[in-house]
Amino acid sequence: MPAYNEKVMDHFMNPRNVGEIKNADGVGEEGNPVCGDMMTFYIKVKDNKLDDVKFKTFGCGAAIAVSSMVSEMAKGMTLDEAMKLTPADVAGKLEGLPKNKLHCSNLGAQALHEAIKDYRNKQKAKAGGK
Amino acid sequence: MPAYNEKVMDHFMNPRNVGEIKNADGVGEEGNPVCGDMMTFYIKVKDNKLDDVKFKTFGCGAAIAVSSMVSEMAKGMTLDEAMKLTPADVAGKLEGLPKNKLHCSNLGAQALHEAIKDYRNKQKAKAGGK
Amino acid sequence: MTKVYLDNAASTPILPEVKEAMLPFLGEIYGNPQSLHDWGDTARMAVDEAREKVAGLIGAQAEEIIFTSGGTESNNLAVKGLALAQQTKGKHVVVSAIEHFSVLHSARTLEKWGFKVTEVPVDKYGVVNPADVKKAIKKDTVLVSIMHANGEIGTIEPIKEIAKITKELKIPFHTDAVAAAGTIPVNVGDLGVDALSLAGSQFYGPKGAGALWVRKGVRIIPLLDGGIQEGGRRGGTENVPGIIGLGKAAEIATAQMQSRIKKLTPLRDGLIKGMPAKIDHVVVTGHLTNRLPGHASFCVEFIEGEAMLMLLNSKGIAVSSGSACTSRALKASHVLIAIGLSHEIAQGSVLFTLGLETTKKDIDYVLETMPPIVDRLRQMSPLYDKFIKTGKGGK
Amino acid sequence: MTKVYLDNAASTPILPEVKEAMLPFLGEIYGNPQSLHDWGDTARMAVDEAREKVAGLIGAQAEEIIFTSGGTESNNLAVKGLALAQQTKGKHVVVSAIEHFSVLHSARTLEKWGFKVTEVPVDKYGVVNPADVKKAIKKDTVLVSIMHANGEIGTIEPIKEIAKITKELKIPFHTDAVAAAGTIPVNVGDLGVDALSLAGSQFYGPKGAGALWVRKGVRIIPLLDGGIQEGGRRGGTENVPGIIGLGKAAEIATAQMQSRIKKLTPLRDGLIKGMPAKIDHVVVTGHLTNRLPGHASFCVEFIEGEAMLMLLNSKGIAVSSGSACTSRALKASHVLIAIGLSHEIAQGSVLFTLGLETTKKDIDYVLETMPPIVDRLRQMSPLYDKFIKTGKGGK
Ligand SMILES: Cc1ncc(COP(=O)(O)O)c(C=O)c1O
Ligand SMILES: Cc1ncc(COP(=O)(O)O)c(C=O)c1O
Repeated sequence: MPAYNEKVMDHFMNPRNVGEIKNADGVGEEGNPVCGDMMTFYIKVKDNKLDDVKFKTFGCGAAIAVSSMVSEMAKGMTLDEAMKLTPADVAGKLEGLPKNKLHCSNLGAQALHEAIKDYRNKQKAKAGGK
Repeated sequence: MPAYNEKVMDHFMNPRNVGEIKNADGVGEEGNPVCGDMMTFYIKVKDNKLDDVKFKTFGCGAAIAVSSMVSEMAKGMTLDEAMKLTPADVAGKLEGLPKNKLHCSNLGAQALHEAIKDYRNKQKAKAGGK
Repeated sequence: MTKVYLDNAASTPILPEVKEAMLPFLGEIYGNPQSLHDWGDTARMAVDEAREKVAGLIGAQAEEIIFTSGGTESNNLAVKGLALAQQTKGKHVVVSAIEHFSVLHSARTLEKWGFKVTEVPVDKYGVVNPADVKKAIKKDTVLVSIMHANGEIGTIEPIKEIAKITKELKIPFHTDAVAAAGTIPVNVGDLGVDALSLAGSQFYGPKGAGALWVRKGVRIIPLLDGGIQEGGRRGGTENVPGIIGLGKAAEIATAQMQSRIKKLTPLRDGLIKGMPAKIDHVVVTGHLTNRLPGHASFCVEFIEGEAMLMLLNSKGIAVSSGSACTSRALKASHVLIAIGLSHEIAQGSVLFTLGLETTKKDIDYVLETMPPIVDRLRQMSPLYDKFIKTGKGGK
Repeated sequence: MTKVYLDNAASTPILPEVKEAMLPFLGEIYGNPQSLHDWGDTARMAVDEAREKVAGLIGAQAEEIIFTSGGTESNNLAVKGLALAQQTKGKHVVVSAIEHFSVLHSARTLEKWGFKVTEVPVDKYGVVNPADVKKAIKKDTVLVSIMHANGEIGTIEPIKEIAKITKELKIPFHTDAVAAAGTIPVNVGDLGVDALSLAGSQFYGPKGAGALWVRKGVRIIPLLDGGIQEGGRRGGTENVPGIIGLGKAAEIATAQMQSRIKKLTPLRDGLIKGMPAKIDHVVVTGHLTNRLPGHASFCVEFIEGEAMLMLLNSKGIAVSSGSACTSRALKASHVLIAIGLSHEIAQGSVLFTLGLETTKKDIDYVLETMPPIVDRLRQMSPLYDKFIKTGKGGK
């Protein structure tokens, strides 16, 4: 097995929040299947907070565990808090990742950030459209 | 053990004709301790035949076995016959020697030949002295 | 829990008879084969007997066998040693694009030493075209090294045809038969090659023991300088227990070759036919029929190999993958890329290599376990999502 | 018949505990340590544990250990790999005149690659003078390789003193500790070296398993190109049973070091004092006291080593010799020549290396068996004859 700890294994075997949110308020995609991993995050926002977070991930065990952890951490955060979520926070919460898998933890936070940006852009567009 | 056959081992473990002949009719020395092996052959001649042959050898198992075999083969030969004894004859009679030990069989015959030459030189000297 | 080991390409179990043969050499027989006394004699005679057996497996002469520490050392010795021995004649070598890293990286080292290397391509089944080898050969080519069978996609190469070319041009031809020897019939006379690598851990022998066969009269520069072991071609105290095990494994493989092939081929075909039948969007990698008898390899679209491995492992099934995520360098297998697969498809690589212990039941278990695993990962996969919604992204 | 094995420098027996530890890895644990499943995990964890144990033997960190196929490979990897890694800085290496062939011949290969090699002499006890090493070092020296202890004459070298010089000049220092590690205390921190070779078959571990320790941060070019095993520094499927055996042997050697030395030293001294007392014209080779605990080596004048070996063997005693006749190249040991012995005296080389099974009774048996054998060969020897008659030719 890859050198994953129990926490990572748990999030891989029992990933939280897998799926798609129909009519999501924001969608973010990060990574590229050519490079190995790709993640899509879906968010639902209520009162400037992440009311729901779901994801789909193509990638290795670490990529799936990271996505799951990001979704769990992000849920309930304000958008600003979530934008401050770093790959290191995620890797830390997972109690460490193998060195060559650290790039996966970058992708997870980035995909979430992209979803928030997407939400904000849409809000701006709506505001502009008013 | 070196790759010696039974015949060689027999002549090494039970060498024939080891020793020195006091007042030998001819003495021949061949080889050089620096190169690894050295043999001294002593002969007693009677009616132009090798009446007795003895040797001393410094060297490996093959060198000792070869000396022993040479002495055994030579005994009773006429001097001319003995001068025709070749290293190949000796190695053949020993049923083969490891390739890297073949040079030992050269020394054995040569030392015997030296002893015969020594005898002949002494005879000449005696004849000349008359 | 059901335990199904289908990673025999990574390492086979050791046969009980092989272990049995090795035991005295981990116990009462401890002499150094080079020693000039009874202890040494006993060891040397056993090593010589093993040499005969390994030679027997490939139709060679015992004194042509150089014992090594495994396939990688055999390949390093062959590629570097044969090229260096001839460097006054020229500095060009030819390899295929799907060689094992022990050949490819040795060739890269030769480049550092001033050699030029040409990589011959393969077709979509992983087959080298002998005409391409002929084209690649130049005036100053001093070595051709093309593998006998590929461990990742199972394809068997047309070695005999390539040897006809190299023979005519008088260029030494090495074949990495690490995945082939002991598994399919390999006869150096019949093949017409000049050097051949094999390894014990591929045919129920011990790890740490391999051999390079070099045709009598072909010069080779040692890789391990030192003592006069292996006729001066490989220094170092002989790995006596390993060599004895390798010899025993070779002897048994020689005897059981046909029955093993007969046993493994239908099981393999069960997977090769069963997998695409049970799961949509599965690509068989390698040649469909001209492949190693126990070797079934696939790419499953829209999902990634490491995740598949981990879920299969959780169900007791051991396999391997050539996905980028399973490699430490995070690069997709050069073999899968060479047969023309996209990086995306190559990510779904999964490799089942069957062995003597494999049963029909194991195959059924795999065919039953795989679909829900693939399903689960596809349900998670944004690529599959897109494909379902747009029809785009499939092969 | 009495059987006395005194050739432990050629190969030690394997300890029963070592064999025991290896057995599961010849049986139920057959995974490849690189495989990503439970079978692989079990093997990898065991290899990692062995790595800790080998590191423990020499006071190193586990990740600094590179497992190899034995002492010869470790030395080839060290000498070639360290020199090549630094060749842009310079192309000069320093070795001693009494290195093992795996170091000397590796240095010769470096010469073919454009390096210059300086051989530092030794004194009549086989001791390297650190000042000579300092003198030999030039501006473009990129490697010093001096052995820790010599396997033929037992002498222990002043490694720590040499390391002070190399450290000051910032030149990587490799020591071949194949004869020392596991036999006398060896601590890489204490010694101050940068790389160190060891081999299992020298301390009751299996043949075919060795290690090279390379200090973290010191660059080395692999000898076996291939996969990512051993941190990319040595390709090839790991010899798992061998590595486990090496680890166990290292663990036991660490624990028993002092008691072994206490046991062996008086037995050795029994021979070193007893032999010249019982037989005239015997020279002790190597240092009289600063030598390996189980190592007693001599030259017996006027007779030749191979013949001695054969007669000792016929009495059940296993020893070795550095005589020209015992070498396949028919050259006297370069070590005996380097300590200033004449070829003639070197011919009488005989080497007793004691082990854990050696008893006082064995030593007595040897001291009783040797004189008639020496006598018998001297009676046959024309050199002895001359010496007796003329007093000439003795040392
Ligand atoms: C075709 C091929 N060559 C070489 C090797 C390397 O062999 P080893 O790992 O025994 O060094 C392998 C290993 O699987 C292989 O499949
Ligand atoms: C000092 C020294 N170095 C290296 C070696 C070579 O080790 P191996 O034969 O295990 O390859 C030996 C072997 O006896 C040795 O004594």
